Amino acid sequence: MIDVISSLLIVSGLGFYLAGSVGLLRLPDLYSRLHALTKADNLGLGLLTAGLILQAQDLFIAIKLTLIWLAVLAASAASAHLIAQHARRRETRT
Amino acid sequence: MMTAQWLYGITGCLIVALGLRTALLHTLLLQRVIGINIMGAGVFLVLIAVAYRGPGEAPDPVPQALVLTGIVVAVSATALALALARRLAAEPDNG
Amino acid sequence: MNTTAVLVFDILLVLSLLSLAVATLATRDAHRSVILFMAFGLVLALAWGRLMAPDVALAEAAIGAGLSGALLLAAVREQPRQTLTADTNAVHSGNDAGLKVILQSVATLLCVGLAATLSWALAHALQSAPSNALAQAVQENLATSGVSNPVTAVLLNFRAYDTLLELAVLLTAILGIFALGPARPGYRSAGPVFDSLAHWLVPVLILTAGYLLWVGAQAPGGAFQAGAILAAAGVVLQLSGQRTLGLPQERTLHIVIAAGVGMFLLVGLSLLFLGRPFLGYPPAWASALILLIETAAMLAIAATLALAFLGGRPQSPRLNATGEKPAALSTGTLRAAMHPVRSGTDADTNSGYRNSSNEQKQ
Amino acid sequence: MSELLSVAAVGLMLALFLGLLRVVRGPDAGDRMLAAQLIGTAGVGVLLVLGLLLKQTALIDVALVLALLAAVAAAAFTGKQCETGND
Repeated sequence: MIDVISSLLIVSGLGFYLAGSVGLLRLPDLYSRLHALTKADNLGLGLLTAGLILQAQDLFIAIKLTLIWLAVLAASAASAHLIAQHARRRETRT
Repeated sequence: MMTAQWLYGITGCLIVALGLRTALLHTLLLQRVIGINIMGAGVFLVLIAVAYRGPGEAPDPVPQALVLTGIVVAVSATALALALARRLAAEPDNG
Repeated sequence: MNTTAVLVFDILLVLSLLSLAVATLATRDAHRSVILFMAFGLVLALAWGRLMAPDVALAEAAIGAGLSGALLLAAVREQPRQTLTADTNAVHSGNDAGLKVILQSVATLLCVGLAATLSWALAHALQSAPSNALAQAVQENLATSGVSNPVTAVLLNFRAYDTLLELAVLLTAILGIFALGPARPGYRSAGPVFDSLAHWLVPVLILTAGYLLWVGAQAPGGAFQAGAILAAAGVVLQLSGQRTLGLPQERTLHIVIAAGVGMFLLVGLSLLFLGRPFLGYPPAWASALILLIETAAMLAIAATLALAFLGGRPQSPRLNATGEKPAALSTGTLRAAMHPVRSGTDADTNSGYRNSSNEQKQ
Repeated sequence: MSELLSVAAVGLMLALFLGLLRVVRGPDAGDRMLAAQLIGTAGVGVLLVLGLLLKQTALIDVALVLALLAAVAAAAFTGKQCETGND
């Protein structure tokens, strides 16, 4: 049972990852790419870590996986903002 | 199992050649520094491929320690090279 | 484990590495090249993980994907693109086009030859039965080395000389950087989001460094990885407008930079004095001595790499004391500092002087 | 289960590879940096899966370091130097 849930989580996480990549490639400009990427990516990693936590028998590993997800969440929110800000600065300058 | 060794090892050889070519021929100073860095990465790849013993097997720790040393030396050499480039650009004759 | 899946994975990884290497080297835009190089470092860290080298992967993730990218970005950003990057052209422009083509093809041929020779050596190494003599020697002596992570055992016990000399290389590099000129101008905060990022990132980096240093005895980790991550914390502090990187000043700083080599020599010479071979730890003390050396080495590596990010000798606090905010040194002032005599003739330098003296008055 | 994990590793690697195309293609520095962030997150995923697949728990630490240093890289990318003045 746990295996099934975990597999489902991992597969759906993978789906979000691929959606993010396709979005990054197909969307027309930086700002829309930003939006596709950061949403899909965080959710993808979230679902993936959730699936992996069910697999890991170790509590310590489970805690570490959660921490990694939280770190990526905070970091990518901030860096997406910073990249957008950077692009905007350059746009207004020219 | 040993295909992995070949795959990564040959890639390392190619990357060494690519990096060296840039380090020798490129006209931009910064690109040369990056070229040397990439060449180093190729060497590391060869060494780690040789140390690899297959999945689940303990790899040879000696080349791994060598590569670890190499990475840190490479970054300090890069920093020195960048400082040299900066000084070079600040010289009025070259700036 | 599915062998086809593993093969596909390997091929994708190798292709990523090769295409990133080509793209990094082919572009003529330095800024683009640096970003591609950072991506290359990231993928390389995955390759180390795949090839069962987690110690190396940790160092690559910290240095290849982060620190050297930051160093290169700072170098690119500092000056208008042409000045830093153009002009090794002068070397080539004297020759006519024909000679240039010959030179290029000779160099390319040389590189192809090198790749072929390397591949031949690799084939030789892989086809002969893997010589496990060294690996076995490590395995047999691991119990007396004081640590249970074989890579740490090699670095800090069996081949401690190498590591001592590596730290000496780091020390030489930072002294060279100091000798080349003053540090580049500092940064100012890029807004509240940046600040809040720095607020949690710096403590987490420091905590991670401590964890990796401690865990290095039994599991992948150790002084190099920890030092690099600590240096990354220093870089973030510097980017958010802290001039001092949270480092001590002047004399204490010099002690920290020399701490790695110093602690190594101290331990080695004391052992020599006690009648042991140089750096031949007594098994009972080995793990404590290794931890001692690693802690000093971590601090030295972190200070060295963080200072390397400054790109020169840190300004003495006297310079900053006159202005209310950290003195903004333009490239002009850098030149002026380097050529006090010639500065009068150079219009660019003059304006640099004026700018900075205006700032001091305000 | 390890079947699924190895397929997941390949899928993540594919996502990473697609991101690479954007890094190489650009066109803007921001686009490249954004794609480098994607490579970072995909890399974290790959390392976590590999860690379980190869039974190397240390790769989880590598993933943590990679995630943190990707943030450092983004900070270095956007850092403002004093001399660039008032923009």
